[in-house]
Amino acid sequence: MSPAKKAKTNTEDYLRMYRQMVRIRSFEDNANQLYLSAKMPGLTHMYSGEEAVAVGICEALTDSDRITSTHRGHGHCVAKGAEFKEMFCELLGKEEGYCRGKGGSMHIADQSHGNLGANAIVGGSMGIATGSALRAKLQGSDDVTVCFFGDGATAQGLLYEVMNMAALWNLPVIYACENNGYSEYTKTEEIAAGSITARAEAFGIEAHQVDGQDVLAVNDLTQKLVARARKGEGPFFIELMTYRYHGHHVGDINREYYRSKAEEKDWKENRDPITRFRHFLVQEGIASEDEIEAINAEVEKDAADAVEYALAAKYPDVSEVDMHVFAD
Amino acid sequence: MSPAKKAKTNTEDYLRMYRQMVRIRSFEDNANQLYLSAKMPGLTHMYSGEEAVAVGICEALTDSDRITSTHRGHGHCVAKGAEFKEMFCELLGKEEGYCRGKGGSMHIADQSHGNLGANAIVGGSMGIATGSALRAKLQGSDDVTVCFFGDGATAQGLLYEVMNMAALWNLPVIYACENNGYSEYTKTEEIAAGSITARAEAFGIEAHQVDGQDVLAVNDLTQKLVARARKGEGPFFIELMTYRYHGHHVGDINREYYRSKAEEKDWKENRDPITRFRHFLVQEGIASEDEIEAINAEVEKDAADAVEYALAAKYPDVSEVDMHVFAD
Amino acid sequence: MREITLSQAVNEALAEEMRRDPTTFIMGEDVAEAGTPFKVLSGLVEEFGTDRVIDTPIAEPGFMGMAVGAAMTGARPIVDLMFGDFIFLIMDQLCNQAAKTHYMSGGKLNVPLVLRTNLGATRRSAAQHSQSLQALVAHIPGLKVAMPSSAYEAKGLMKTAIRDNNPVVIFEDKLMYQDKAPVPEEEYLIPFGVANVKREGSDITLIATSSMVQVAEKAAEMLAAEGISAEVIDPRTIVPLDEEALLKSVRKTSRAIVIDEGHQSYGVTAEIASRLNEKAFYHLDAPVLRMGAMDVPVPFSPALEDITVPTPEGVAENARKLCAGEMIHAA
Amino acid sequence: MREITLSQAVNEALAEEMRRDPTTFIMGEDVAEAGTPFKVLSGLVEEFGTDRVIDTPIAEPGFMGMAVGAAMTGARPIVDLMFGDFIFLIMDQLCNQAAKTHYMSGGKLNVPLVLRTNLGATRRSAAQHSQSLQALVAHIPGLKVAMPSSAYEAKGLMKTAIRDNNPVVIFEDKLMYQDKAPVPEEEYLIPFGVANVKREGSDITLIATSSMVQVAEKAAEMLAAEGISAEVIDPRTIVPLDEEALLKSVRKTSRAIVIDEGHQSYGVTAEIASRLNEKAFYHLDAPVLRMGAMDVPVPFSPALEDITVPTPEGVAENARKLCAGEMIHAA
Ligand SMILES: Cc1ncc(C[n+]2csc(CCOP(=O)(O)OP(=O)(O)O)c2C)c(N)n1
Ligand SMILES: Cc1ncc(C[n+]2csc(CCOP(=O)(O)OP(=O)(O)O)c2C)c(N)n1
Ligand SMILES: [Mg+2]
Ligand SMILES: [Mg+2]
Repeated sequence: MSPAKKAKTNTEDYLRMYRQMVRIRSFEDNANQLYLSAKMPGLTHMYSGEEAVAVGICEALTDSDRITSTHRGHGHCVAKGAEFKEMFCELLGKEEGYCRGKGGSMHIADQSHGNLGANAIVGGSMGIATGSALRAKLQGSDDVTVCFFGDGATAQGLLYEVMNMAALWNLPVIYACENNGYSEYTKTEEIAAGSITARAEAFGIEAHQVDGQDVLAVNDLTQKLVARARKGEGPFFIELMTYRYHGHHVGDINREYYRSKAEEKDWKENRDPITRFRHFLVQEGIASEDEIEAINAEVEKDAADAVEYALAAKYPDVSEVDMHVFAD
Repeated sequence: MSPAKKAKTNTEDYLRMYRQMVRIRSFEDNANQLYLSAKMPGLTHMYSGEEAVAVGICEALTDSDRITSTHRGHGHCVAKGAEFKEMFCELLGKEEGYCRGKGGSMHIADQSHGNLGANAIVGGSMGIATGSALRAKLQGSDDVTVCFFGDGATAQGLLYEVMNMAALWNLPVIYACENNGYSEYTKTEEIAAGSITARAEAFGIEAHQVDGQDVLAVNDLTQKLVARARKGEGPFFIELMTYRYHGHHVGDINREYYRSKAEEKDWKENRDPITRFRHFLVQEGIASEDEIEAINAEVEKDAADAVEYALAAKYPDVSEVDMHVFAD
Repeated sequence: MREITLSQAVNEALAEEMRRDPTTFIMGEDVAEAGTPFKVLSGLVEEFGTDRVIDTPIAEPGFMGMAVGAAMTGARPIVDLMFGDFIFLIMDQLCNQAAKTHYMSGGKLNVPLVLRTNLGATRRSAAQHSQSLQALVAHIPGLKVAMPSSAYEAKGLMKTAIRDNNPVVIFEDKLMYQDKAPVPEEEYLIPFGVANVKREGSDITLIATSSMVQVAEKAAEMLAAEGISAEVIDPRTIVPLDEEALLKSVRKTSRAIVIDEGHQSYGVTAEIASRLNEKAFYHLDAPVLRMGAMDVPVPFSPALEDITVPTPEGVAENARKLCAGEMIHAA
Repeated sequence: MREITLSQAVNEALAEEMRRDPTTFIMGEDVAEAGTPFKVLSGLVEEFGTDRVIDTPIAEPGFMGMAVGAAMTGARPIVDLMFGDFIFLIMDQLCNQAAKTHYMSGGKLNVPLVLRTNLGATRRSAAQHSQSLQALVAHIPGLKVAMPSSAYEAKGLMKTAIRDNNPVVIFEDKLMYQDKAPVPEEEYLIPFGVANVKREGSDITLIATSSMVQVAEKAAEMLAAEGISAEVIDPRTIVPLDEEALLKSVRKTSRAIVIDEGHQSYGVTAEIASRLNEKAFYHLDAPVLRMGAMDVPVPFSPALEDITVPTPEGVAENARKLCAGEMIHAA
């Protein structure tokens, strides 16, 4: 159960990964609080518990590499380099949000760091990610695109259409299936027949399954696959075994009818990606408990400041309502 | 290269299979002639060369078993029990056609024998077939549905969506992929990555590949799978290796840019399903050359009579144009 | 009369028809134990079991296609599409297959199925969970389209839809699930193609669908206070459309506004307005006005979203101008 | 001026723009060696290679989605959709993704792509290969919609579409691929949103799209012989729509018929007629008439198919009645 030993050894990288995971957790805790205190419009889907997936993968990417994200997209957004302020502004529908408040949680995008956006259509970004990879290949660019999606999204036929083309044309795309055991209120085994990795393999795509709670294992694997994809050896498929701590969305509070509290407790207490990585960092002498606490405190403060800023920020002017329907 | 020995031994069954294959060939020759002589409206897709697939499969079915068909659907229609007269009338847009002339070649259906219809959307009937199987299961009916589609149609995501559900719910459906090596003007290997049978297997579906030019091999396999599907052991997947003799449609005459005459000649001369079966029947003493010739002549006359009838038949009255938009 | 919510009304309609006809069943995402995210189906799986209330994988084209096949062979599927916006995913199965099968088969095959879905913005759900896409399906021959405007209509139209031998699409307003209305205990059905005069009036006709009926009624109240008498009509189904009832009202009032929550351009209001203009032209004292949602993707920000849809104030304002003889758009 | 076919015109437009901009590429089924079943793209793969003229598997949603992703990241894909009827398969990628991305990203992401497809019945291709589905995409904010009516428009609109920074859908009339028209050798572009007066007239305005422009022109000839002077206008793009040009003509003639090959109900003609009614109401001497395809799936039988679409005779007949003051539909 300890993180893979043979991954990166660079202290700075490790601490950044740790910090990024904490940033995601902290972002989500604040977002949840905003919802519970009725300060956030609409609903949102928490990424808490899955931090090692987004961070392990995105830390293997550069800003010119692209990702496509999902309805559960805050984690991907943070991991790909986004700022709290613009993110909270977006969640609150404010003008300074990444999308000027027009997208909200389910459509948050961060063009500057290569995040092509969350998507409220389950599976909706599979074509987009694969098309980004096609563009890279056609233009002789060596960037790689990672397509995030959930276990539930594997039921969408679009995945098989684009995997077929990605395989035929050796596109630099990595399909990252975040298998958190559930799609909404249904267990994965009730909606997915056979084997998820075998489905990719049937198209001739190399597929891996990895512990999604182990940030170094995820990062190690992704680094290797990204390097190979850059050389034209793609596409690849990764199934990341993970868990979401909250309900399907912030409003999904009473959920014992589809999963037990004991199960949730087990994942939180025994497999938490942040706790595990923290233990590893301390054990290996990479950081002291004090240094870790300092990071945590700093992130917490950043988040609180950003929330405060966003709450006070202004809404877009009503004249913006029919701007951006068409680009010039 | 000789037909599987351990299939049915019933003389009547064998002769009916032979006759059905000849009927398809004869139907197509006449349809092609109607097109070439500008007597048929629109285009049509010839099944010639693939007769053993439709006949081998449909002879393993009863009238309460359903099939869904494709744009290349005349073979399935004949094999499932349709009459020449109503078929030619439909191809010519006449009132006595199976669909009162409203469907034409690409939508010919024959409700009375369980043919749910040809479909002009490639892959368009995969959901329909699977839904028919779901209905059978829900209503405790023991009929089986066969879904015919081409190699090209395996690129449509819909297939994977419905295979997933069929596998999860053990539906009595058999996916019959007619791999004739081409989708329109493109070779299968250029549009299909990996392995077609492995794709079904990845969903936990038992998959078989069979020589689609060997009617007894096809029939033997299908009988077994149909019996198992009736008992709730479905779904199944069959990839039938076959070849179309004509162009993609009747108007696709100059096709050397995508496939050689030598290749066509090889299939026609060395792997023709009718010739092969005829040899087998004579060799095994099941029918004499004379009996075979008599069948051929009879079928030819039937077809010629039906064409003549259909040419003389009347068009639907213009008042029918807005009938059947809605059922009562 | 007892009052129940729109959600309960739909639930009752489904339960009654499922008891009545064993060939009916429901399929969709999280319809069983979860009873859908809107909880509209709560309790049905307990009564009818998982064989008749079927949780599907997230594969809208797939299960829509399966519903077509089940319908063609003797069942009456009720498809639950979680958000109306997902209709884009199932258009081929709905419009190329379900809608055309009866016609293409020369009347030999039937596709009796119901597609239950929803419409409506101002829920802060952003551009892919807020659309009102009824115009798209109304354009396709072979589909019937129902748009209940209250719990009463939701129940009566649903029951009719389930018994209809054609594919029927029902759009429920997702913001109205908790709204209560009087609904009889006794069984009733609401026939398709029969409009409902919600309020009588003599100065202007407000024709409104689904979520917009409330908007029109509120506008009518406001107008009444000013001495303008507005008639409010709910077509209830837009295919078939009760043209006669609409024409009758407009011939009486000589003025009309058509209100629908779909985008205005190339939307539902255009068809209704065109028919009024064509067939009541010589009775009109002013152009028929249309009020749809703005032609913009639905924005997330509350500051923007609320101004994209017609409001009672906006309707009243336009009505006032029409009645005052101001030629709003005219040159 | 030299005359070339509509097919050649499209081919030239694509070749010129592909030479000009290396980020453009074409993808679709059998577009390369086969040059599509209609042979419109013949020769392009020879010039641009299989990297820029890409044969795809039969996976319309997949390659449409890929085009969106390529467009969002710096390419200009031109998607070839073999039949307009297949648009049902790609609605999600086109309408939920391509159309909304610019708006949802607050203007930060662009989706410059062209979807080339076709429309038109009377080819004996039956219900799933004969539809004219322009109304559906015109209803979705964020999509531009072009409908060329001759080789000249086909070339000029295609070039504009490729340079546009938004998703553009172009519907070519598949029956017109072999029709010739004068097309300049020199480069030209046709701006979007600018209608074209094909024929001037003073008694009635015939507004027609794509395939229906020829029908309107023929009707105008017939009417001229009887002393009725019809103006024929082709909007060329229905989004954006050159409302001003249409209004100007109708204010002059006081009468109009709108003709489009899509189904009439909830179709393109409704939007155009509604705008004329709203904004030129006080200039109209008669109701604006609409002529679309019948509200039936397109039947295969030639005996039925031909009567489902507007004809020159039908248009002339209606124009005659309007001009004679007969209140065609009025009560
Ligand atoms: C096309 C579509 N269908 C259904 C939904 C509703 N929905 C939102 S999230 C979700 C479950 C997704 O499950 P999964 O892919 O496993 O992602 P997770 O939520 O577990 O991260 C569903 C059904 C949707 N948004 N889009
Ligand atoms: C959705 C859709 N896309 C494209 C087409 C055009 N088309 C008709 S047949 C065909 C090739 C089908 O190939 P395959 O499935 O192998 O069947 P075959 O023709 O070889 O029997 C294509 C691309 C179509 N009819 N429907
Ligand atoms: Mg999941
Ligand atoms: Mg094939």
